[in-house]
Amino acid sequence: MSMEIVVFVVLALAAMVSGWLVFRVDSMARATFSLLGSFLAVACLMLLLASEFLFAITFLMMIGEMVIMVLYMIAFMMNPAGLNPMNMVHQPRWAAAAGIVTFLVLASVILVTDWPVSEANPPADVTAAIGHELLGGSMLIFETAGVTLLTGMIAVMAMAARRGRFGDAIQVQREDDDGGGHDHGGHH
Amino acid sequence: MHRARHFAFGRPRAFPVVGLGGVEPWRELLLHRQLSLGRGPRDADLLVLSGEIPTDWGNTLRALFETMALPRLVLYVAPGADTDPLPGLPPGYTASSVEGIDWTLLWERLLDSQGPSARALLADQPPTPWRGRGDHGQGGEGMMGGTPYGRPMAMTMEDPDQLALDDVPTALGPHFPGLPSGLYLGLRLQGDRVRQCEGVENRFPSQSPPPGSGHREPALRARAREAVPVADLEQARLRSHLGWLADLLDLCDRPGLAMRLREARKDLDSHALRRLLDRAESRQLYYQTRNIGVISSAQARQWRLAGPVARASGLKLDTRNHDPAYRELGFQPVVERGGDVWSRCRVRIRECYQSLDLLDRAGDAHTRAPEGARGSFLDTAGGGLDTPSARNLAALQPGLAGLEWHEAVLFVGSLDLDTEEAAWR
Amino acid sequence: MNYGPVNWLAPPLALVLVILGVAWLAWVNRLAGDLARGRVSLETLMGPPRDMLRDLHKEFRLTERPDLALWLGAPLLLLTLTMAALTVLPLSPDWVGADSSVGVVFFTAMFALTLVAAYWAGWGPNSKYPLIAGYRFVGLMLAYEMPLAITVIAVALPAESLSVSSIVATQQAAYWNALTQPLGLVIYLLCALAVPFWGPFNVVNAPELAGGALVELSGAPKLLWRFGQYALLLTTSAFAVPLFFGGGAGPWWPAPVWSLVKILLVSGALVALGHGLGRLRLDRFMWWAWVVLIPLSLLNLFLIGLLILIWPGLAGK
Amino acid sequence: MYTTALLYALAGLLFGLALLALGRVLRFGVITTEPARQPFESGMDPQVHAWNRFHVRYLNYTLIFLLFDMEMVYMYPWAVVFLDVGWKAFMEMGMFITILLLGILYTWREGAFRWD
Repeated sequence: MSMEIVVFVVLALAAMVSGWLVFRVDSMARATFSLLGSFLAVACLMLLLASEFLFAITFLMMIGEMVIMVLYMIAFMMNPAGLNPMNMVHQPRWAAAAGIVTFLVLASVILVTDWPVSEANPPADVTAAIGHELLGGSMLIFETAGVTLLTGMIAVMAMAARRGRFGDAIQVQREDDDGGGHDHGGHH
Repeated sequence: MHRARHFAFGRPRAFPVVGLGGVEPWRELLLHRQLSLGRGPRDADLLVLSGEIPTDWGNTLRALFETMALPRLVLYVAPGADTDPLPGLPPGYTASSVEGIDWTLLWERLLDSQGPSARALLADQPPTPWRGRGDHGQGGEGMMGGTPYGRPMAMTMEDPDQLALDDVPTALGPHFPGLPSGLYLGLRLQGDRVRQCEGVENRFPSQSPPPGSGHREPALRARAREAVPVADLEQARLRSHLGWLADLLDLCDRPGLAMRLREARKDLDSHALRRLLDRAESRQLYYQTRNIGVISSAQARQWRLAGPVARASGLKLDTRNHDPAYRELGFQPVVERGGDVWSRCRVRIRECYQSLDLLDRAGDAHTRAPEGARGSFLDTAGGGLDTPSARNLAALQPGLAGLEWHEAVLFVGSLDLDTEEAAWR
Repeated sequence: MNYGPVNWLAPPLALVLVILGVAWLAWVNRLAGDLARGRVSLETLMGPPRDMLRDLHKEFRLTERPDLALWLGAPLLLLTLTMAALTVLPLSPDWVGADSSVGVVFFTAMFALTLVAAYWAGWGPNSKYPLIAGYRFVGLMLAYEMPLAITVIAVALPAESLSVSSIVATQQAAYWNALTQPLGLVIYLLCALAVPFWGPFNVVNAPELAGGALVELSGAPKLLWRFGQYALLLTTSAFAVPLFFGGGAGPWWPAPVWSLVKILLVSGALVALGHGLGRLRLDRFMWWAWVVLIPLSLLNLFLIGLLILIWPGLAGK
Repeated sequence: MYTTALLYALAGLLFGLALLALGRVLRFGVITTEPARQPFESGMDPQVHAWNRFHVRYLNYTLIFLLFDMEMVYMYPWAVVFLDVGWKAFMEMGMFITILLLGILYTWREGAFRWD
């Protein structure tokens, strides 16, 4: 039991400290990878919940997603490497106050609530249990997720892709701006 | 310790700088078993100066040598060289030919931890003074301003996607491994795409072709109305094309085939060469080089491109076409229509076959066609020399805009520019 | 909660095996390169140790204003993630660091960390050519990650488990996956080359970038970077053995020996394959990966799913 | 299990650090002056820092990847129970994947699988 607490404290501290570092370091690269570190620490916390699968899949997904995020962070921030020191914090006092209050409220809720103790043992194979759930009771959610993802794909492509079937989006827009009279549907 | 080091640096890595008449000594060194080819200068052991180095390269070469990690040494190889290459570079090892290199002595100097090469060469000054300046003592101002740690940051420029991202001035050359020495291209990059090429500079000094150039480039003699053996002309073309093909294959990550081509280039054995050329003209090379750096025939005509570069864009430009000796041999110029890097590879590879064929049949035919490996040598309006390489330089600036980095490098490589020749007047 | 018995002996033993494996790959690579050049000699044998000693004696020079933590972190991370992935590689049912019930997801996640290492190696030195190289690897990952994951899932299908050991056990009870999923094998081997950016996928140490991430690296960190790349290649190809080649199955010799032999053969073949294949163009490969490779790996998944439903004997049922 | 994984990782890390330390002991010498640390740019003095707002040109792929990636979350548990559930699992995942493939088909048809 004590071992478990030590692991929990170490991982929780790691997650918090690297989360804090996100706002302390100047370089966007370092900030994003600190965030990744924080998420990975949280992923490792899943192990304490006996959910190996959630640990591994969070680990896997977070890496890809954070590296994609670093592309955007660096592309869209001024001074991306933080060569000139800067302050990324706005309204620090309000933020600090809000943060402390939220923490206190949540912490007191944790302490005050009379948590129910589950009588059921965790399933022998959590991954299989998730699988049965996906193909059983949560089937609708699962298939809805598919449709949602498809909607997402079509939406991002319609918005982000420079070229579509009808040619260069930016070009088309310019023609329209000139009153060229073309009507290309989705490109407005 | 010393023996371990001797073993460790037994095959020192070289970073080449090719000066006047330095191409052949460098190619010979590349084949030498005591030497291996490094990538950048940082990890190199030897800064190989091959041929006579123009004196105004001094500052660049000093800076380049200074960035090399220890141990390091200058190896200067040039015909008739007996002194140090340039004032300001630490004395290294000087040899008049590749065979004349005493490797034991070279190792001694390379591994001399007290020697002049093991000390800092340049004064310890940042590119721009920054210590103690600016808001935080790092030399910068505000978000993007000033020169933090000695250099400014890249500034924004609107790009074709209507994003305002950074526009980064980046140099390709004058000493990029795999591209001709002395060719400086000032690029503006957005990400890894070349937005525009701002400047093209050939850093070889203008001069008339030095005596003996006619040996390397027999077309020069033909231009002087001298009857030149067809065999000479074709051998020079074959050697030049093969050397170029090997360099391009190196850039395409095929060092093995490149080395074999260089090896076969020494004695021009027809059978071996045909086999290697067959292997080079492969689907891999096709997929790696097609649709890159397309030059249309109209552009080729407008920019006055020469030789295989023009012929790869569909122009039937070849002075041999009108030469009686070549006509007697049944000569037909090799023309491709694609205009991309692959077409330029294709033209040169097919010309290699053609040259091998002509060499078999030429006998002692003589010609006055001034068609060198890179195109024809013409006269300018003022009676000066108009070299094909100088004409082909015109393709760089318009051709580079919009290419990705790897395309840009292959594009420049595919033009087969001889920077020394381009400076002849 | 039970953390299971800790196997203190396994990590150092695995490290020794990795070092030996890397030495093997370095020699195979040298031999393949020299064969391609047509100059096999004593130097083919002496080359790898010479290169290693040379890098150890060479100075490591900092650039003007590097992000040193990320720059040096890159080769360290590369080696660390490789070793972590090897935890779930079984040489035999007994010879395994630890068998995780989600081993397959675990080693895929570790391979994904390569992305972080390559990006760091590009970003760290604050130099232009390495920076471009780092960004190009992210593009490569966008291409290989999905086919890799889908192919690995297809392998887990007959085993009804994400544990690498049970995948081996299923193959030994029925057929090797190399026979039932040849398409998956080819896709996996392609990805096994792409993860350690080897051969046709060499976008990180690319010659058109004057060496890419290697431009500013010299000395021990460069040695470590090369070592990490070899170790990663060894690992990606090593997992082909439990996933496709029946793990330690084989006559006469004990299982760990068979596993090791197979690993050396597969990894050696992949290293040698890196020579003479030329290079894939990243933009073309990315298109190809999404339009051809991902549908193909899904097709593979469908085929094997269909097969084991129709004929459960294929899954040892 | 994960303690062992940690030990494996630690072994790799320590070996790496040991190599770096060995290199520091054996190195031939060191020069720390500013000009010696100039980043390589074909022999020219860089005009600006290399770190910049890098314009990646495969942004379309990143977006599609983020969405398609989610599929894996469902696929791993599905694979484990596939034989157990049988044809129902086959049909369901078939449907799910077909839906996602429509996204790829759409993107391909739009010609958006390209470097902009």
